[in-house]
Amino acid sequence: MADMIVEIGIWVAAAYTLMIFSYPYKETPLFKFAEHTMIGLGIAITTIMGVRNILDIAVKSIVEKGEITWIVPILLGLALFTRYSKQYAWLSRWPLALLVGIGIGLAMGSDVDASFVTQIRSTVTGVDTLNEALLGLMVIVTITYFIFSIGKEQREKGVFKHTSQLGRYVMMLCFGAVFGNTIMTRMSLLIGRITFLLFEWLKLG
Amino acid sequence: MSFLKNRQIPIGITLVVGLVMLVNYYFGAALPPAKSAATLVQNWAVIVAAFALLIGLINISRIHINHLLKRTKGQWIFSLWLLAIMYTMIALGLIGTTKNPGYQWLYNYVFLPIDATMYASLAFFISSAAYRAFRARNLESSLLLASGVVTMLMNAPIGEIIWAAFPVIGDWIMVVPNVATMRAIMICIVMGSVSLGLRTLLVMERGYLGREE
Amino acid sequence: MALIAHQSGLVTLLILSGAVLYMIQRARQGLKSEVRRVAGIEVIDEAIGRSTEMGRPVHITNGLSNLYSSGSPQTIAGLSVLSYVAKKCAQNGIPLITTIYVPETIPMVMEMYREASMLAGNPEWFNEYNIRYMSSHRYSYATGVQGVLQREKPAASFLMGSFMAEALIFAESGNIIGAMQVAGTAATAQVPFFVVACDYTLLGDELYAAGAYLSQDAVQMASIAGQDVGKYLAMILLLAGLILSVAGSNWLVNILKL
Amino acid sequence: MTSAKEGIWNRMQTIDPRILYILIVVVIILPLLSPLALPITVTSSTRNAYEKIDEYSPPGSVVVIAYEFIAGNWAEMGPIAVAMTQHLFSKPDIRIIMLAMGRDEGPILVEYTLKYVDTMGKVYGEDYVNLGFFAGAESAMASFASDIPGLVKTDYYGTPIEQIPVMSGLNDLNDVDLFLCLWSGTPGWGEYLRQWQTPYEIAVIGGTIGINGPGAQPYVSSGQLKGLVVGLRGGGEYEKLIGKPGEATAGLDAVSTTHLLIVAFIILGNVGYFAGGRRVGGEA
Repeated sequence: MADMIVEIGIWVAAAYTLMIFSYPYKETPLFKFAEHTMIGLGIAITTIMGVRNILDIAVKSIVEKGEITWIVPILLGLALFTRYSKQYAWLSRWPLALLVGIGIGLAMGSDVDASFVTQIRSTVTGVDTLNEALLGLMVIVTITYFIFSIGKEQREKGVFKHTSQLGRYVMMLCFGAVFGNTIMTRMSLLIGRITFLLFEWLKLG
Repeated sequence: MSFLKNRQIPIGITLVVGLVMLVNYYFGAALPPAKSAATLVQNWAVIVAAFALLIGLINISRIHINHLLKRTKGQWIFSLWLLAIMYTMIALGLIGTTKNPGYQWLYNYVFLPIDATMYASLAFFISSAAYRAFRARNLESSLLLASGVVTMLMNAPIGEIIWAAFPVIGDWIMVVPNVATMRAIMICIVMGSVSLGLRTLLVMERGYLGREE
Repeated sequence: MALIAHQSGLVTLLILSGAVLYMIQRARQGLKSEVRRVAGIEVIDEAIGRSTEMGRPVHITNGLSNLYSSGSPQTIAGLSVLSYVAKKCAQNGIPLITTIYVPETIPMVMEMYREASMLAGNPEWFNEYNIRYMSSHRYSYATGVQGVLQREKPAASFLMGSFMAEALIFAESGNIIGAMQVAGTAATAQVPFFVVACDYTLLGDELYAAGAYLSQDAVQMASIAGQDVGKYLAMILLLAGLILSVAGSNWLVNILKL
Repeated sequence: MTSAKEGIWNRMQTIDPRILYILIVVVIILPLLSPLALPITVTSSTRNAYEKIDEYSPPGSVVVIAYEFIAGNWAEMGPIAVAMTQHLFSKPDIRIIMLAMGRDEGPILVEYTLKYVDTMGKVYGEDYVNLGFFAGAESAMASFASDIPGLVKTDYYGTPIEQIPVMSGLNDLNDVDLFLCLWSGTPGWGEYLRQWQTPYEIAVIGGTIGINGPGAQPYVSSGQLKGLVVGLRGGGEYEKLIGKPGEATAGLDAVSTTHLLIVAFIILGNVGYFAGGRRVGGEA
């Protein structure tokens, strides 16, 4: 019985695989069916996680450990639903204000440290090969491309005009390389799917 | 009541919470109350976000129930299917827990294969994007084309057979211009997120707050 | 035990914030700061105009970062663009379809739709069913966006926010239906794919400046100018660091290690 | 007449992408069904990883392998996991501990890997063990490193640690000689670097997907990673090194054919563009 279920499962998986691959060819009910299935399952999985979080973390802490403070996030969470009422819609901004405050605080803290200080430090640490010096100069040149206003005339006519153009060339080299390098990773995923279809489904192996 | 309605309260919440997070990041080691406040607020966020997931559930349910009621041609049958499979999966996952065989079957034989196939479809899209964009129209797109083809042939075993220098050039591009560009962009991004952070805390970027009540 | 962790980060943050606040103060006293043209932002109006002529809807999506993570500035910047696009679409009377991954943005987008339809004096434009939650699973979200692109055939598609691998699925699916696409992200790993596959791409901090740039409000434009101060600081530190390092001293490196 | 010729150049620039998609599937299926067995040259970085594994796991040593990836990445990570695990199993008198702290699918992937590995007489419990998944990412890594018996109570199948000889005498990370980190994203190498490599200076060999290769390269040059095997290509080379061709070897043929096909299309597009008088063909 067990391998019957597995066999049916493989056929269902293969059917859905072909429905998704049909996307670029024509607008068919096949892709639409797979799409609606995927959205339904995706929302179900995250909804279950959400409900589990509310029950296992908030409700359980209140009931079992008596930590009353968990009432606050529950009320804030319920406040989100006021958006659907004309009269109390303003209340839905309170929980959003809490989330945005956390996000902004994290971004202005860890981002500045990890993406500014660390990047500059690793660029200037132990520059002893030509490549490392070249890399440092390329970073400077590329930054000039992003100047908005201070030195705007420089950027459009002065010395920065050339450095920002040079910056664009460096960026094009990078973008082409990242693109080319990613093709192998994407191809190996497709090879994996086709291997599934050929050997596990059609059993041609 | 009208006092509660005004906008100073959400603005105040964002400002206070934002400062708590910042103080904790820089002075957290020295200021235990800041660290515990930040942790508490972040724990609350997980619960608020969990309720937001339910808002999402309501949003999609309203859309598809609307299609059902209006019998939208060529759509209502799919809407019925989406609602059926969604709520079945929720029931299986909540009542039977995620170890439930039905949940496991749907996860392993429907969700994961579609997930893997969508990921794999990138192989098609990356190829058509490369074919369309890698054209030597000007110096910039020629550089894009050159470095793209070099790294492609660096990876493919056949590449080395065609010309042994591909991996060498490819490695240089991946180590020098690639890292330089990523660092320059990351540095500039920090400027943007700090500036936007300040505009949000000072209520100039009030997109998320909406219009005057 | 150091009183302050990441001192160099803190000093940098204070300098950057000081610069932005100074530029804002200057603008409040009437000193307008002139910002260079950003093609990617200015083409947004053209793309909406194209949709209006063709009588097709516009599509916009704000990516993956939830509001309480360090990626939230990208989502907020994307929402600012959405707010602008909604107002334009309401004025032109063409539908705007928003596909959503981050559920907590749903109430915000509803608020923006209501504001846009009110400002345009076009109450029926507000259609709550054009705000579509596509789940918080990356590839369910991707299939959902593909479905919208394929069936609704928008003439303009805006991808503004943080993305991962599925970025290229959105871009190429948009190309299949010939939509005009403007992308903006701070996710460095996906920038190459947007540059290659979309008509216009906002690079680096251009996404963050989009909201302020579109508002054309002098004070907000000044904060964009404030972002440049940090770039000059970075260039000076890099140049000094390179020279010092080549000369053999890592004095600056040790400072940046604090 | 010219319009017909012009038509050709124009068509070369605007080939319908769906034709390209079908050709990609064809050039993948052909080598999978009848392998071309194109020669695979082993690059220095994969050979270095192979030699470093031999160097850091002499008889009597203890090796920990972390499986921090998801089933979705099996196409690229599977061959690397199978080849490196097989290499360790073919080494005499060493203890192998398999676990996961970042990805809950880890333990299932350990079992899936073992299906392809010849255990060469090693006995479960005495020579190797699957400890399963420890939730908490970095915090779990930190507590494992400082006090193994404190964190690890049973193996993946619930057998208490006391009844598993391979775990006896293991107190903390200093008792481990080599760590194999197989990761596809985060949590992954970044977290192990902070919690294991930096504080304990443990010898680490890495295995990851192609996209992470360039980003991890600096850690190899700085020595934090003793060796690194990257992508399907690295997997194929490692299979050649251990003399056991597997999924990667077959896959690499298809990588070559697809890459050649895309390069051919790019050339077609450019020939059409230049021959057509550098006028951009109409949009597809």
